Amino acid sequence: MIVFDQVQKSYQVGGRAIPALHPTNMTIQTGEVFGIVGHSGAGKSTLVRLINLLEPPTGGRILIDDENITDYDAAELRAFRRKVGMIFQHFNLLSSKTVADNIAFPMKLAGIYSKAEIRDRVEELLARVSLTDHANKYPSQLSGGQKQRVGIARALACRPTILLCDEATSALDPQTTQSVLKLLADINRELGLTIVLITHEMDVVRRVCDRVAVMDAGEVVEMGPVSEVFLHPKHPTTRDFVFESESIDREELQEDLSKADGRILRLTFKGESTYKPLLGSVARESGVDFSILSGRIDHIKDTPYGQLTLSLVGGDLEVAMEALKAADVHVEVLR
Amino acid sequence: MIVFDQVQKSYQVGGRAIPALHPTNMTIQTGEVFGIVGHSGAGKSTLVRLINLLEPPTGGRILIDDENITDYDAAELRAFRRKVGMIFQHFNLLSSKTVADNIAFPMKLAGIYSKAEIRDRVEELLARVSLTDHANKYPSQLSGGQKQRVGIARALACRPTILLCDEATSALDPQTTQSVLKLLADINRELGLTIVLITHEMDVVRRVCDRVAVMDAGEVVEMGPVSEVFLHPKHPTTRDFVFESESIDREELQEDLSKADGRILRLTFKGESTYKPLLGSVARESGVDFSILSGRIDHIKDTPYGQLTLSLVGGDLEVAMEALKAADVHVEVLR
Amino acid sequence: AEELSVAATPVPHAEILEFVKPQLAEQGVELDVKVFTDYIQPNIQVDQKRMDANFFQHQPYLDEFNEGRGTNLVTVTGVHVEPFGAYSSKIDSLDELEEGAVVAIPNDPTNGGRALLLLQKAGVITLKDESKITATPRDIAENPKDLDFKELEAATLPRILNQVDLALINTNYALEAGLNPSEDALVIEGSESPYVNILVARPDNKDSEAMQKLAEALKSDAVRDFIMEKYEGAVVPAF
Amino acid sequence: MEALLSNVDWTEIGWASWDTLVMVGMSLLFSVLIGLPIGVLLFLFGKRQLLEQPVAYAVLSFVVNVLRSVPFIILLIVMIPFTVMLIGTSLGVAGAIPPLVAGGAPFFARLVETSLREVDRGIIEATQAMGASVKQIIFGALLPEALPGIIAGITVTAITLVSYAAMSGVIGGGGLGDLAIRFGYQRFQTDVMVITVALLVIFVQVLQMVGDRLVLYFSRK
Amino acid sequence: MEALLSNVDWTEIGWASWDTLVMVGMSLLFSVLIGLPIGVLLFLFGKRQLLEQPVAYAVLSFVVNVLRSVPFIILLIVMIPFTVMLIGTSLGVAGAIPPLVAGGAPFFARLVETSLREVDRGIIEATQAMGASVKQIIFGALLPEALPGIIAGITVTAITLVSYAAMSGVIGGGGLGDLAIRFGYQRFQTDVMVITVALLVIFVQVLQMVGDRLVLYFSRK
Ligand SMILES: Nc1ncnc2c1ncn2[C@@H]1O[C@H](COP(=O)(O)OP(=O)(O)OP(=O)(O)O)[C@@H](O)[C@H]1O
Ligand SMILES: Nc1ncnc2c1ncn2[C@@H]1O[C@H](COP(=O)(O)OP(=O)(O)OP(=O)(O)O)[C@@H](O)[C@H]1O
Ligand SMILES: [Mg+2]
Ligand SMILES: [Mg+2]
Repeated sequence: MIVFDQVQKSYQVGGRAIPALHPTNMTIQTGEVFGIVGHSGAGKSTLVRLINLLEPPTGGRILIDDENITDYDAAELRAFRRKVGMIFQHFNLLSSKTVADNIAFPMKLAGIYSKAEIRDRVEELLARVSLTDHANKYPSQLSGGQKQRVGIARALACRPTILLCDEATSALDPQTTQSVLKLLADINRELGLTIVLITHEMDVVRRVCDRVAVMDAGEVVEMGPVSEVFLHPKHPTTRDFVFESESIDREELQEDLSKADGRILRLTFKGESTYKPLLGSVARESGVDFSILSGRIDHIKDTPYGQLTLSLVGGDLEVAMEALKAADVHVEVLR
Repeated sequence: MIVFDQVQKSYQVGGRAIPALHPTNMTIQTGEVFGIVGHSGAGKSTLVRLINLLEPPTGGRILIDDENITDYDAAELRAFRRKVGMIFQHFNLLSSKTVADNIAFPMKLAGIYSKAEIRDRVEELLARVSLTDHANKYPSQLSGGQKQRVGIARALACRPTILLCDEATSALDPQTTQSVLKLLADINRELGLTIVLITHEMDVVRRVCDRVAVMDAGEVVEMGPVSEVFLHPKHPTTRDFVFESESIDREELQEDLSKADGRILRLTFKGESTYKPLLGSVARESGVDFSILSGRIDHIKDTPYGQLTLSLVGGDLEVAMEALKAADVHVEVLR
Repeated sequence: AEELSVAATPVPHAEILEFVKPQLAEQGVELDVKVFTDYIQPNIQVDQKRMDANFFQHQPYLDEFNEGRGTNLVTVTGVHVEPFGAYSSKIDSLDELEEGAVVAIPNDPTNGGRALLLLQKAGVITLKDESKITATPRDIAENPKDLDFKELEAATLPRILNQVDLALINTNYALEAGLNPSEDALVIEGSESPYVNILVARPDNKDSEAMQKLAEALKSDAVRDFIMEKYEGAVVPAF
Repeated sequence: MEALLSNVDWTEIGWASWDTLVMVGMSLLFSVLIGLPIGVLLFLFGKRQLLEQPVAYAVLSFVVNVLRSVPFIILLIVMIPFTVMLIGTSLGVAGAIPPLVAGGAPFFARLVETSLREVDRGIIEATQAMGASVKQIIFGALLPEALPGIIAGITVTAITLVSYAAMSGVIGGGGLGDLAIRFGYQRFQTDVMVITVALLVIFVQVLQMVGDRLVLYFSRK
Repeated sequence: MEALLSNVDWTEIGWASWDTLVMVGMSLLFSVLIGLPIGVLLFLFGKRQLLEQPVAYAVLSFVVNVLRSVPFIILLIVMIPFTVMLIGTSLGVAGAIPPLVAGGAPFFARLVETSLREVDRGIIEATQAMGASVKQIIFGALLPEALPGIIAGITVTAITLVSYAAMSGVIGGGGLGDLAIRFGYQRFQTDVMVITVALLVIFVQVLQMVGDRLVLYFSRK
């Protein structure tokens, strides 16, 4: 369990202290996948780098499994960091080591693995991130995504109990992203790994995160289970992210709405109701005609959900609304 | 117009030549936004770096506006490069210059702008990428996304006629991505800027690209207008990307299908038919009940499109199919 | 055989020692000659008993050294004189020296003072202490022609002769540089010079048999002939 | 105290300090002015670099190596005719400067070459992609990016010149180092030696501290 | 030809070459062994660095500066008692090695410090994040990443030692440089000087070429 207790951080710029993280309270449960989203410069990297004290906080306490890590001495801190894997936004690979040696590096540092163990683990990880063919290249000879995958393999090498991912899949194509996420989710499930994951891809949050925190200008403005935060966003920043992820830019939305006739509703389904043959039967019963203006049916982790913006014309609107509500669908009237 | 004529590129690795781009023919029209997608290590960066000869090709000719740039002498090459802006995957900012000076740098190099022009342009660009407050910071004091935005502003500084973007928005959150894309699209529209854009985000392709090339293992395996390639993918790699972008992992799909009853159809709408109140009327006319298993209604650039996977139960299936086809909807029977 | 280690500067000391080496070998003394290019170390080495004797200096320098370093090195025998001379590429006699003429002298204590003493003897300057052998230009009492003294390393002097009005040069360097002391020198020390080069040892080994054999050998006629023939007047035997 | 420092002539030490300052200052100036372009060329001509030119590199590297191989005393001597041609005399402080530059410039050039090699390739590429000429790449990207390393190189060169300058007594150069050798060593005036060496230490210490400050100030990474 | 090189005693030159080789080789070895850790400490203790320790840095930097400020000839002399204590003699080739190391090690330490400062901070951070101890950071990340710069530093140090070694004639060290000074400078035998300097040039050229090769080989950026 990772607990932030009034943790804050400012940077010195030209002699002045500029806050990057305002005092923050936060708890991340052991074994959960915790997503962090927020605009560029919101303080996400700063927050994550505080967890393994790469940045010392300028105030507050950080408790990991009830131990105050800000009190650790050098040896304790080292021992703690051995259990924490980190994937960096800028990869930070050692340019003087080959791909295989980069992955083996943390294992060598730990000093508790035999040569054979290291070799086997490196081979396994190389295969997992599909870099077996590139094992003997140096980082400067790799593509961006290949470098990022080396960083991922390296962070996993010592089987950490906490994994910090700073945009770990930003340089990866969707399929590779998916296979990496699957890898992370598997480890999370099997070994109870705690994952803290910064990402700009809402799909990633939807697919693997249990809970999510939304940051804005150095503050955590919303935090909760993903389905909660994503389907019923409260803070404007969160709404930005969720709408964006639905590909519904507000301007576009306005435009489409103005073109459409009749009533405009926004429906949110969750769980099994998503797959019920609802729309057809409602249309039949109430006699309304509907067109789908935008929307999406997908999963949040393993739960199906759907969000559709419809325009309804003709028929009995009241009946339709009632039927929808009765079927456990969240209905919002946009116009 | 950018023409690749049998262009190829191999890298020397440990004495052996490893091909990164197999002989490729390709034409990019002036003023279009040309997307490049492909798996990590497919050769996307290599291809883009060939366009401004950052990598010399190991074979073939590259013609830009009918001039063979591979024949250029040093001075001609410099003059040509001045007209080409480039956003790098790894930003490549000068660590010794402030944000403002980094953006001013290409203008100073060009030597044709007055001090005042440079100052004004830098201010304008800083505002465009929302970095006005960070003008005097050094790159090491910026977050990842802030660095990337500096790179974007820098590439635009000299009002290039060709813009090469190597994952220009990978470190940006969706809103910032959107505003950057809007900026690019505006410039593209107003000034006829040709944009070559590598990305892993299919949304980006859908939103701004006119045509797209799909690369796989050093080859361009599919190329064409975005709506064509995205709605009717032919090559397996392309299908991967498109399905991924629909968040329909094949395994997941199989699973969902097995749970659903009845016939399963995949409908593809394009253009105005997307917004027609079709489903409701079909349900009424044919008496079928349908549930949406997955799908999405969205835009490709300015054209609305939709893709829905439905399961149909009861009623008259034949009538329903006929009605759909009559309404200009592409119907695929999945089961 | 008994071994005798001697520190020496290369020319002519080491050459003279090498010349007597075979002769001493016959007498059962094995001579080990170590070449130094420095004027301090040879004395230190002998004083600290890491070497037996040295052969590179003259009596005034030894006295100065003993006083300065608190050592107690002693003379075994005098061997030769290397007369010191004044040369010029611009004038033919010291009388022609103009006001403010540039005069180059060696910057080491052995030769710098000696050069000034020679100038004093020629009547060009007067020193505060007329016999101070380590005098420097600071010790000049009267300098009627207002000569501008430049202190340089001894071996450099022949090389900059054309840049100065007068240079005071050790004969060995003058010879090496192709000057002819007997003809080119405007003034030169006589063989009565107090600067006889001496073989130096410690009180405890000065009278040893081997040391005496070396002293005898250095004063032999063979050595006299060798010096006369080899150095053609640049080195003059002092026995 | 009086007796302890009986040999110390403070005026002379003052002059010697001034001489050292002038010799090191001037020769550092010219070493940097000459060594910097040579270092840049060495870098540019080097293998896998911007203007890869094996022959030009070999020639330049050879010249630099020749100057670096010749013992400084020999350099002082063999340069005499050239020094006279250049500045009219080969004597004294002025005469010491050309040989000091001949020793310092190639030395500094090597340090510059090494610093430039540390500049991130991506930055050079980005500058190239903007259509920069080689000159612009040098002044706009290479030198600013390598500045901390180059300043550290200047510091090392300055201190090396201090110790070279001590040998300039050979041609009557003077300065603190020469004073230490002539009086402290050759004339057994230990007090003079201690004082002059102490002054040298202070001088070097100041050089190093100023250098360190500047390096820190220009480090933006 | 015969007449031209009449003064040249090839056996002596052979020995002198060997002496130079031994002096430079041994003193380089020890300069690296001693200078490397000092350079690493200077780096670690420096401002904004891993073990930031202003006092320790000041002390270490001062010691290094003292050794670097003392003219090499003075160093040769004042070290004699220490040299005798260390290796039993202060004479000849062996006696020259300790002072050469005293001159070379602090010099090399500064070059190491400069090289280490060029290592990407992100890499150091990544290594720290893996729970590496300071020792592991040094050997696992800092030194491997700075290797090309350090090798270039070794090359520069080696060549500097060649020119220092030329001064070792003061204590009977010998070697090519000393031969050049004794015969070429003091005895005006230009032929000997030319030959010895040529040999020195060859020696330095070989050192430089080997150094350049290694730098290139270990450059992975
Ligand atoms: N300098 C180099 N030396 C050797 N191989 C290289 C070099 N640069 C790239 N490669 C290889 O060429 C292939 C294509 O690389 P490229 O950078 O073009 O990929 P990419 O499509 O941009 O991938 P990504 O999406 O991961 O950035 C990769 O397999 C890569 O390992
Ligand atoms: N070393 C530093 N010195 C000064 N300011 C800094 C430093 N590092 C970060 N900042 C500032 O702190 C703020 C938060 O930075 P942080 O890197 O945490 O952002 P982020 O949320 O990770 O953004 P991104 O998504 O762009 O990576 C930014 O405004 C940034 O400019
Ligand atoms: Mg970040
Ligand atoms: Mg790439």
